[in-house]
Amino acid sequence: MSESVTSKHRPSGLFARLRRRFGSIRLPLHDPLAVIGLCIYVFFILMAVFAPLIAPHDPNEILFTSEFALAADLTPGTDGYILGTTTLGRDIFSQIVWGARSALLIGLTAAFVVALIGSVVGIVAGYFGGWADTVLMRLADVAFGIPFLPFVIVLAAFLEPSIWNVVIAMALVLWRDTGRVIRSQTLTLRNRAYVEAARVAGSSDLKIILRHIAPNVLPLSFLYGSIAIGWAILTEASISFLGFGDPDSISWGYMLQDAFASQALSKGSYYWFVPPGFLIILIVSAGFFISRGYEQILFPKLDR
Amino acid sequence: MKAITVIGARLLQTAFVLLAVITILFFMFRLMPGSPLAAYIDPNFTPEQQAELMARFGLDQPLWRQYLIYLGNLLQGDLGESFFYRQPVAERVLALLPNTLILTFSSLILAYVFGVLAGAYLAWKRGSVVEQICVPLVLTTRAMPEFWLGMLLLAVFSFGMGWFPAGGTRPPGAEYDSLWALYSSADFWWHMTLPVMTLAIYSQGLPLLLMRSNMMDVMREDFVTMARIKGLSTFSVVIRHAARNALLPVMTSFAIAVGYQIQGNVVVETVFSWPGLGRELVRAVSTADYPLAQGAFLMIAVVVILMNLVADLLYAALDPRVTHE
Amino acid sequence: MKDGHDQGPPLVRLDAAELHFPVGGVVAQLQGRATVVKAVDGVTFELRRGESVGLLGESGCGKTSTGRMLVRLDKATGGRVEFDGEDVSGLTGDALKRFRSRVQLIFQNPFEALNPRFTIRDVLAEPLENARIPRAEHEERILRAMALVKLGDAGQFMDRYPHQLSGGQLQRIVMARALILEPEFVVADEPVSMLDVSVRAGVLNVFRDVRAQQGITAIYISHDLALVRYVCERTIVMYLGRIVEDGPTEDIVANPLHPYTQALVAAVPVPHPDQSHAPLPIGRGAPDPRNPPSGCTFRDRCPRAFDRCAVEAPGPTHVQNRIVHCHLHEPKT
Amino acid sequence: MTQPLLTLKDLSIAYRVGDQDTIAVEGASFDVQPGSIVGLVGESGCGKTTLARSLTRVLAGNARIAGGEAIFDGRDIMALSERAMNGLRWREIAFIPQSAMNSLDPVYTVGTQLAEVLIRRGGLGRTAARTRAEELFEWVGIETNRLGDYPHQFSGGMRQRVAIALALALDPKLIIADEPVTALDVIVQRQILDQLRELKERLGISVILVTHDISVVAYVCDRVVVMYAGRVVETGPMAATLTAPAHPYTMGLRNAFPDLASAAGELTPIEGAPPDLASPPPGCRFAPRCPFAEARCRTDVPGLDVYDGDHLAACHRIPEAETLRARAVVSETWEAPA
Repeated sequence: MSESVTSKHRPSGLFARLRRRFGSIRLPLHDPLAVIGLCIYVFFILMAVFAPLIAPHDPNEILFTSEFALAADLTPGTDGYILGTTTLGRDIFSQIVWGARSALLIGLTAAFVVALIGSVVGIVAGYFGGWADTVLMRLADVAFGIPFLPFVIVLAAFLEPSIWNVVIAMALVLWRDTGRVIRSQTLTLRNRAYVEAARVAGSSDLKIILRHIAPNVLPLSFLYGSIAIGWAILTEASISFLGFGDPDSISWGYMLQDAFASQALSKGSYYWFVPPGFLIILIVSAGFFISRGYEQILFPKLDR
Repeated sequence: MKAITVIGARLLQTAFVLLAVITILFFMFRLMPGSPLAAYIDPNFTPEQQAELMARFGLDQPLWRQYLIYLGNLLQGDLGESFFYRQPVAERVLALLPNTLILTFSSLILAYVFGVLAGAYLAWKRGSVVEQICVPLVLTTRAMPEFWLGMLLLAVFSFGMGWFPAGGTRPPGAEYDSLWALYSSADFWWHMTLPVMTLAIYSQGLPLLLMRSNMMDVMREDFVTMARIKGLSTFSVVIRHAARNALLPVMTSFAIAVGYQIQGNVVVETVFSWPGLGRELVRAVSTADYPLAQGAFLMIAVVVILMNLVADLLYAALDPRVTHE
Repeated sequence: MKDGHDQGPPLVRLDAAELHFPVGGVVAQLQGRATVVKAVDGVTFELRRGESVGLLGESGCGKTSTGRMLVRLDKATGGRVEFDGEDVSGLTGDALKRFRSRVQLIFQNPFEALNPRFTIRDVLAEPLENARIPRAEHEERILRAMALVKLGDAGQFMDRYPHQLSGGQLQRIVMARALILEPEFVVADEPVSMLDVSVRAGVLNVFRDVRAQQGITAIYISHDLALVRYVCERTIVMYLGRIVEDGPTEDIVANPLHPYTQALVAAVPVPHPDQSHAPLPIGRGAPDPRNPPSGCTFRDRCPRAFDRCAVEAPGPTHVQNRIVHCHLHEPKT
Repeated sequence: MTQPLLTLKDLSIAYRVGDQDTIAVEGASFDVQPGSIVGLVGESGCGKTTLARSLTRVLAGNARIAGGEAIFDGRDIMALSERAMNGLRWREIAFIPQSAMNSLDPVYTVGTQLAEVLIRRGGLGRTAARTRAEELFEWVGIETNRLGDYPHQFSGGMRQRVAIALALALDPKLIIADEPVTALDVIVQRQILDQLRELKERLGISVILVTHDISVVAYVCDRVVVMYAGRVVETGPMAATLTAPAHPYTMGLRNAFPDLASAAGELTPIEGAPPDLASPPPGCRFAPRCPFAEARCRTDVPGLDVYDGDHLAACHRIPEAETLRARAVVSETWEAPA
């Protein structure tokens, strides 16, 4: 009998074991919507990485026409400017391309930070309970009492203008949603029979958290992470639009503020303010689509 | 009784959160780099004049004492004086609050009426083509920057078609005797249409998706199956049992949404030059009018915190499982 | 005492053990208005080495909570829980680790007691890792444990996931996990209640046989007297957190002394066409663990309750070979 | 014999999973006499609950009646229009669910839920409904002041009584009870079973009692229908079927049950597990676990044949039933299936 066992091939080695344990951390490829979201991300990542190659101009460069006049408010196609130019003579298409960089940078770091803080807080509060739980959850209550956008505005006004202000503000406040949800998930997991079985089998708290709790909580972190990407990008856009953004970096929010302040609306320069908004929608909804994919991993609905 | 204990506990928690937020707010404004009076002080002021000013605003006191004074003043309804308007902050903020609230509530009521109906409909149509198109579409509206949507509406309906005014609450030069006269004027509603539409389009996604997923969950519950086995009409099954249960969390989400909306108003009010708390906050921060900024922030925070409280109490009031424990 | 039982000191001893849960939030506790659910309220008994004892009662009687205290999933909030002379609640560090390898629990629901992400091999290796058994020995010990619970052709199961196994097979895996470190004391919490009737007997037989063969001391928690009778020679009957009767199973089945036990024995359905349909000697109504009656907690359903039952909780009385907690059986003074 | 209240003829129910049909119930046939309790026994997944639910024609979204008929009071309820069926529901055929907790709407009081049925389905006025609701509560032994309570305020046993009161509301002819006592403690279980017997004896209502517990059958039922893997394998009068089963599965079930009334004997499991209904074995579905299976059992499907009067079984070896019974009592017989 033992021969048949040893000869039987089983996935061995560290990699296979990790994959078995953490199989939950997979991309939601079963859901068409989530796949679309992932494709959109690939598109933006390529755009951000190859921005210098794709963009025909420096986004901050003030351009002139062949007659040496300021290339201001040119409509798309004029003089080869794909999306036209701004009132100050900058190439809109190049700004769009470079905008992908700050969007992704802010979105991904903020999502990572929020998911990380939220997961740690949620797991600690949920698993250990007691005072740790009380303190952390009261903190979450307070964070829920802070109006987020006003908080970012004040923070951005006081700190040096930087794209990281949004990330800092999110790290300070927005962990609350993730933290609460992961806490309640951890609470139910902690009382699952198989987690109690691990305790009876003599596993330490750390081992239980790493082997039994974390793999079941991580899809939730990813779910909230992919929503946080959107929040971060939207917040950055709002802040830039209100004039508290980083003047040195080109972001889609900054473009919108520029357009708004330059009377683009009354001039009917749709080519200027429509594309940045459209791209924001695209990248943020891509995050939502992916989060729905994780939702289905976590809470599979039978009749769908 | 039990219900009173629950409410009492919740009130205590709210008071704690409020105090914590006030404290954070105070220290945030005091500990930030730069003199809080930078905007107020004329470079030509003598050091004596500056010191006098510092004393007038209590800034020469140690920090803890300033904090206590601040708390004491708050209790008396004194939020300080605006540097810019030279007028009590409380007065200014309270004058703007109704504008913000009216915008928030009318857009949310619109959003919830539409969202609940559409959500229930999509749940009913689950698996259909309509649903498969609508759900991603709704997600997309949640992904829109609100101010951008406002810009788009402005460009099309105001600058393009000329149907609606570009901003404010009244035509230039128009004066009204009272707030009530203003709010009941057709002009006011005409001015409000675009900002309300902007907020409503953005907000409808939440109740819609919530209602839809709740409905789908409830329709799977045993008691809905039982209602069918009892031979009740489809109307009874769907409305009396499924929708009634699915609506519970949606109703409580309304209060939460008010809190969210009021923070989001900041940008939309700016786009439409709507004289509300949000726009005032932005202006105050840009002009370094700290007392006013602090006051506006506090007012928004109070609404957020109160709405979180209302959400909890509403939940307890609507769900017999909580009420009759 | 039957032969085969150690006559030395008891392996397990509960002395007025309590498990009280506060109900209500932090604020309610501050206000001093929080109530307490007395899941276990002063339970005293001893187990000798090699004994198998049934813990019988309805849902909410505290039998599962007692089991959880015995394996230290919950710490007693009052009284003492002793294992091999040591206070279980006070164990920490290495002492706790040793305790974990000597005392095991078999869970009620095999569909939930195994991590769905773990293969059977992972499941069975976990206790071995924790007990620092060298990796080289794992394979052999896992196979041995699986053979013990009569899972033929163990190799076929080793690398499967729980959802690929049937309920009966899963419960055998759960038992194998509990037995793999060769524990001295095992608590089985309704191990067959989630299983289909046709496979229950198989799991029960394995439990009974392995226990007897290895001389394991065991507690079998159940609401079903017929099952308890099948695996245990002694039965402890609980009602609302307290013991009502404790004695040899066959005697309890044949001649229950406590009015509650009498109702319980009469209520057990039997698979025969000819049986009594007489009304049960018990009142309607359900016990409310949050708000138990004063005195004897059974008195509001007891057909023979009298004045004293409302005033005073009955203490243990030795009647024949049994301990009964009932005023009816107290010696007349 | 009187006209049966319900006659099932070759009823089949299929589930659609993916693009494949799984037959959950295949060719089920049995009768329910007026004023009798019929026990529908089997293990989880044998199709007993699906079969019972199909009599209300409220099935899961992916299930459908695949064939056969169910003549209730002269009408085939499988062929009725949805409108006509709805007329029958609750007025003639009522239902007691396994978990009354989940089956009562949490946001209405139980009184409101009783009134809903009495008014909307029974056509009663408000006052009449109130009186009737009180009457029903008295009948099932709950104080009438509890009509204003919400479902979560009741204990498990009390909720089950509420469910019985609901089922009785419109004086149905047939009540389908789906594992009504499974989640309850023995004492409460016994009290609920007594109530079911009272329904039959005092009100003349017929009950189809779905259960996995043959002790429950022995306590209340007049007839038994034993199901295995989607098929009826044995049906007959309760006493005859339990004392002298004709199908090896029933014999095996009896051995697997602990019995408090007789001396402690050895329990014997039936080795193996029920087949996957998506790909059932050919022939008799019990054959892979049956110690008495022969070659023909693995190829030919046995039909329900008469064993003794109205005691039928679906086994090729019915004529040898008595010998098989004698062998089935011995544990060793079951150790290695033939």
